[in-house]
Amino acid sequence: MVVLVDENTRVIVQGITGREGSFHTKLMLDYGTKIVAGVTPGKGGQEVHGIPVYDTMEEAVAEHPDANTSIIFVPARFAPDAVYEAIDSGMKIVVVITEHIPVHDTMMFVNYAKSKGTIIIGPNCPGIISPGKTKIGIMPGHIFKPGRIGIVSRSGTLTYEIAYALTLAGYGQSTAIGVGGDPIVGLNFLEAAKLFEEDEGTEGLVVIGEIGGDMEERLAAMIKRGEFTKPVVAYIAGRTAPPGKRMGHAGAIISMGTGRAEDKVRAFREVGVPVADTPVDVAKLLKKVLGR
Amino acid sequence: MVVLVDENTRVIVQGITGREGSFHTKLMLDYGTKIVAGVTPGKGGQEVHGIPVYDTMEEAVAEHPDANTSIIFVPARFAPDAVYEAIDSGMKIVVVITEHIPVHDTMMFVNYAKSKGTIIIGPNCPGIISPGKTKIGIMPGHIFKPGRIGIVSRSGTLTYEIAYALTLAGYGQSTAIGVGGDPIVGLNFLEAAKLFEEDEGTEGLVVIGEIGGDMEERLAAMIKRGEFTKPVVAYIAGRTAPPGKRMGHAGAIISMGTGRAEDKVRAFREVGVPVADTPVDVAKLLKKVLGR
Amino acid sequence: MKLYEYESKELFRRHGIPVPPGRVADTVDEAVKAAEDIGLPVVLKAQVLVAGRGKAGGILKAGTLDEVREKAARLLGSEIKGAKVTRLLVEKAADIADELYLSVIVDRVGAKPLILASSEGGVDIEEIAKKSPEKIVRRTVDPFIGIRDYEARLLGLKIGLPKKLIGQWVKFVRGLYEVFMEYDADLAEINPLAVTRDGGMLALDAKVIVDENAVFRHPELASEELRDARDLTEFELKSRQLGLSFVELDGDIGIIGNGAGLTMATMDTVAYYGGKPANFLDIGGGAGSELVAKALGFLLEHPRIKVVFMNIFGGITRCDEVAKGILEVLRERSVKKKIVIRLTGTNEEEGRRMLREAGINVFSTMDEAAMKAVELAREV
Amino acid sequence: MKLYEYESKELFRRHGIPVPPGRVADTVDEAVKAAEDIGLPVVLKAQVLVAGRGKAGGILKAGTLDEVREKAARLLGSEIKGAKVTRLLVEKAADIADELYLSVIVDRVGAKPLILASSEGGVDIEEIAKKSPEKIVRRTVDPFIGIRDYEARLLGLKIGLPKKLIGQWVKFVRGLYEVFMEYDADLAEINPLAVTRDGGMLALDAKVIVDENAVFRHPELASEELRDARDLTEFELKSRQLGLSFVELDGDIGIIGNGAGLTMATMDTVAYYGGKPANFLDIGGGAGSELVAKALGFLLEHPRIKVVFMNIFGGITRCDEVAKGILEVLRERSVKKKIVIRLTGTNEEEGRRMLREAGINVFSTMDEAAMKAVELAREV
Repeated sequence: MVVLVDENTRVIVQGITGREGSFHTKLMLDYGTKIVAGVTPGKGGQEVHGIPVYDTMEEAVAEHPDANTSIIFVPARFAPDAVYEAIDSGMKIVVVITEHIPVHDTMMFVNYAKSKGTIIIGPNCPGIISPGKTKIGIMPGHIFKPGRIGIVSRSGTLTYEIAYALTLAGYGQSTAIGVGGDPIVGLNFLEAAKLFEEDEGTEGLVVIGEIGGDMEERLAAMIKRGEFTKPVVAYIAGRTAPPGKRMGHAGAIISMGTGRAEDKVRAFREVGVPVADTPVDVAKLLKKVLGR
Repeated sequence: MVVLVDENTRVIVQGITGREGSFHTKLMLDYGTKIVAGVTPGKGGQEVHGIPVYDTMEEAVAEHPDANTSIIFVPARFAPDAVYEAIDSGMKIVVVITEHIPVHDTMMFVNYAKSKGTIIIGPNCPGIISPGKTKIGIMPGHIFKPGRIGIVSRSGTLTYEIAYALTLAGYGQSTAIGVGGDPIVGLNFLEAAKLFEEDEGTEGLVVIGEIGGDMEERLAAMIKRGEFTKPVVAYIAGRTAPPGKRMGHAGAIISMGTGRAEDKVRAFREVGVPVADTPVDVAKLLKKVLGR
Repeated sequence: MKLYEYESKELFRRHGIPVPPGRVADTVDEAVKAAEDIGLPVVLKAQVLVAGRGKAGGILKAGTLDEVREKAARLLGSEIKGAKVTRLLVEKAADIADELYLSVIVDRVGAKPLILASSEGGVDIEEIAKKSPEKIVRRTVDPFIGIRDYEARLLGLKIGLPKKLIGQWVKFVRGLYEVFMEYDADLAEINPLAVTRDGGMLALDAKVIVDENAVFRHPELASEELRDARDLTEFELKSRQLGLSFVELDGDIGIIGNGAGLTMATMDTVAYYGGKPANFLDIGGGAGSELVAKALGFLLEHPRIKVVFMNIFGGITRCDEVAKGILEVLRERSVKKKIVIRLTGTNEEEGRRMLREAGINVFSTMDEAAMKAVELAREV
Repeated sequence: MKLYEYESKELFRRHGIPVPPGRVADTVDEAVKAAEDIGLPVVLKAQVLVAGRGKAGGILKAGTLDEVREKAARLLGSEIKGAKVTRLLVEKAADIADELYLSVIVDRVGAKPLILASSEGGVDIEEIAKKSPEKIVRRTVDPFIGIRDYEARLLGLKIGLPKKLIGQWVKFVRGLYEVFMEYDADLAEINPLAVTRDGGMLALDAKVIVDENAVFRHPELASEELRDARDLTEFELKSRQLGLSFVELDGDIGIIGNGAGLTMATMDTVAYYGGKPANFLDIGGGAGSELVAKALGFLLEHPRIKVVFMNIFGGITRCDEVAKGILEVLRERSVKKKIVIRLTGTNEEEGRRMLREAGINVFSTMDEAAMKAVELAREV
């Protein structure tokens, strides 16, 4: 019905005692997310919104052996350590909200996670939501509603914008994944698409890309190879972005001739994927490709 | 009938143009080993004993796609590079004869090999022989004969000594593996024992250990757990070795209270494995445990 | 953070990559002195961070000291593609037989370092990719192991390097990979990598870009002040001091959004309806009224901006906080420029009411608001 | 290669591990000067590479300069467990509240670095293992990633360190791991790691053993000469110069074998039959007559050796070459010591014939030969 996370997902919040961690723990709990524990080194023994806090993941997992997912709100300099701790403690999914992690650090922990079979979402991402079931992230929950459209996106607010438009147009979502705005992210478009392809609850996919890298082109190639077969609508941000400049996200940069929005738009259109000219058009194009 | 290597094994010799490489290529060919290519960077285009030499493993494998095993005679400073090249070119088994490789280098390539599913034999080892089928190593071939006893050893000459005694006593060998005398080796006693356990052609196992580390104790524990069930006879070299001194092999050292011969002997005897007091006793004890 | 050529070459030296003998010079006299010490002929190279420096006249050869004096004077103080030249690198001229290309970047999808090599050096990799893509050889490296010599040799053989140069080539590949890893680089590039007539090899140009998020690990590379001054326009520099995520473009419609993707989409939508965005300014998620006011005030001061279009999708960000920030700015200064606001999401009603009462255009869809901004910019 | 305490501590300093203020002194005057500079009380520590230095009187505390003078004079030139003291480390005495243990070694079967930590410092890890094995906490580290802070914290918590010390502890773990990795160590150990009464932490002792096979990568650690002189007996040192793989024991039967395992087995077999091996000497695989002669000649010169037992299993090594080497030695010098030879394998017949003709005991089994050697040693 959904991908990766659902109402049975048991979550540990790493960095739960920080401002962001505590704030979003509250919002996730309000949404119904099953948070079982929090971890902040040195703060073990406290409680945050009724959730017990531990010094280490090892302790947290010992006390809550059903935990299978963690979300990280730890500052950039300490975040990689938290990711390794999460992987080593057996988490199946690790959502890294933290921004500004050096890309070489991310490169290392993403490879490590792959070797251990852990799925990393992020870094520098809004998280993942399966509307009505669970929200493991910082997105405003109320703009999503349960349904049959998957969303995979490199952006935060732009995802909310488009998701909200889909919701208003009557297209609820199976799962929405913000893969993150950094040059290297854990779960990428290709891997996410594969999950949505396999999910019977997902009828069509909305892809929200942006300048930088060639993840969109590779997804287009994957569609061309017939490895993703469901209806897709795309939107690409940054058509007006100049080369060589980072546009907010560390990953949003056109460099050495790759990462241009026009190439991504062309790649999708060449494999028959309609690309919206403005965010509001996404819902319209979706109506076309779904025929309803 | 045998483990790891047999008459179908196709071998590439890395460092084939060197003195040792060339010499042992000849001896292996004489034994019947199917050597298909050699590699020495910069020496591509030559021939050694009729075997074509290539600059890179990539080329060698492209020309000889049936190659699945390599043996390395490259000096210590360049040997790790050769190991990586062998692993990356898809070799299933890599036999590292080279001595004096820094243990940290070995640590790295052994972990890398494991992540790629390649079996490393060595370093600092005599290699592996399945008598009558193939010899991938530097052991004198004529002292072995085909049969049903497996040998796993940390030593070279001592293995020959004991193997020859077995041969003379009528105990032929399925396969003899010299795992190497360095502190870290690729295939260890436990993994080798597992292979012999699964091999229908192996009736009993001779284990030749020595001081240093606790591979023998761990094998004894494995036997105790019932994970190795065939008859075993052991010999442990170094009962008279003083603590803190390297006895020839880099791995043969008693340090921080571990690695003593007496502990290894006791560990085996405690799980019912007879340990020979002198090498010549091995064949006698084997007769006892096999009942023939 | 882009490093200057001379800085990059210093890192190269530390990692065993051969570079031509050279010295920096900030004055004509220093340039002449450097040329005397190094020996003629030399090449004078403007230390600027723009691409295409050579074609723009930023690299001049000098065969005599008079020529050095004359050309150094010509370069110093000039502008190369908008960048002021304040420092030269004076280098021994090399006798070039062949030009190669070598770089290390991040392979995003593979999450590994990626080495690019080509026999066609001396032009942008983009151009090589266009003209002869088959001449670019790629190899990803396992970051847990690092580059191995055999991989470097393989790359050399695949770009057709003669066997006798492979030994030297390996040092370049290994050294460049080390620089890439040690300094948290997004890019480490040698272009051209020259083969000289006497059979040597030299890194003629050097380009290293350090990950902004990792600069804190490399305090030796640049003081904070120097770091910020690089490659930024005056307004970009100011925006950094204010802590804003801002990029300057050349249009007249100022853009503020919350979130990088949404801000880019706002720029794109403005352009789609025929307008010209003047900038990118992302106030991020959960901005309070102060940050809103700071961002708006900043754009209002930009001379080229005629209209400011603020596009806020309230998720964690609250629309009433945004309205409060806008009203603060309007209260504190007399604003002649037009402001278009699109405001939706959390506390939308309250925010809109506050702004409408102050007579500001408020829209609930991005498209409507973008069209209005374009229309207003045309009217000015 | 074992490093001296003061050398190990220098590496510790480079990697951020706190050590007491200290200086080396090769004379009494230097020791006094060092104590003056550092401030009293100090500890004078003999720089020798033997275990149990403290119990053997190699570490003395001094509260006054007179005491420093007197005790330095007592230590310098003395022998600690057979090792001559030529250098002291003069260190500020620490006010110790607690002693911990921390080391990094190689986990052989796991093929990974292994960290050992314990709250029971100040005694050998062997003793801790015997007395309270449950107090040793182990953690293997992924060498591709390196030690992570969370692992260090976990170790600290598991040995019962108070939370307020965890921050300091992490630096020791990280620093020691770095030393272990950077210097190709077989062992990097801090024992004791002191917690002082003022809540600080210090590495009181330091032990680093560098992999012999990797010493070439660390020329800064020791000159070749210094390297060889460490921790070796006179004969061991000489054997190194000759390129022989030799270890001295305290018996009277000299042992030569080909291959480390076979040589050890030869020693063991001699002992099994009641003899006392004097040494380990491995001539390796494929030895020629020259090496055989060199090894035999070397043992014949050793005063304690009464009988030499050479045990050769000819595989790649040819028995006739071995015989040739033996006969060379006998031809060139008058040998009074008894020689027992066991020779089997490749070209066995020829080798035996050559030796029998020269009147030498030749056996074909190890046991027979060992018994003969033991018998001969008893007779002498």
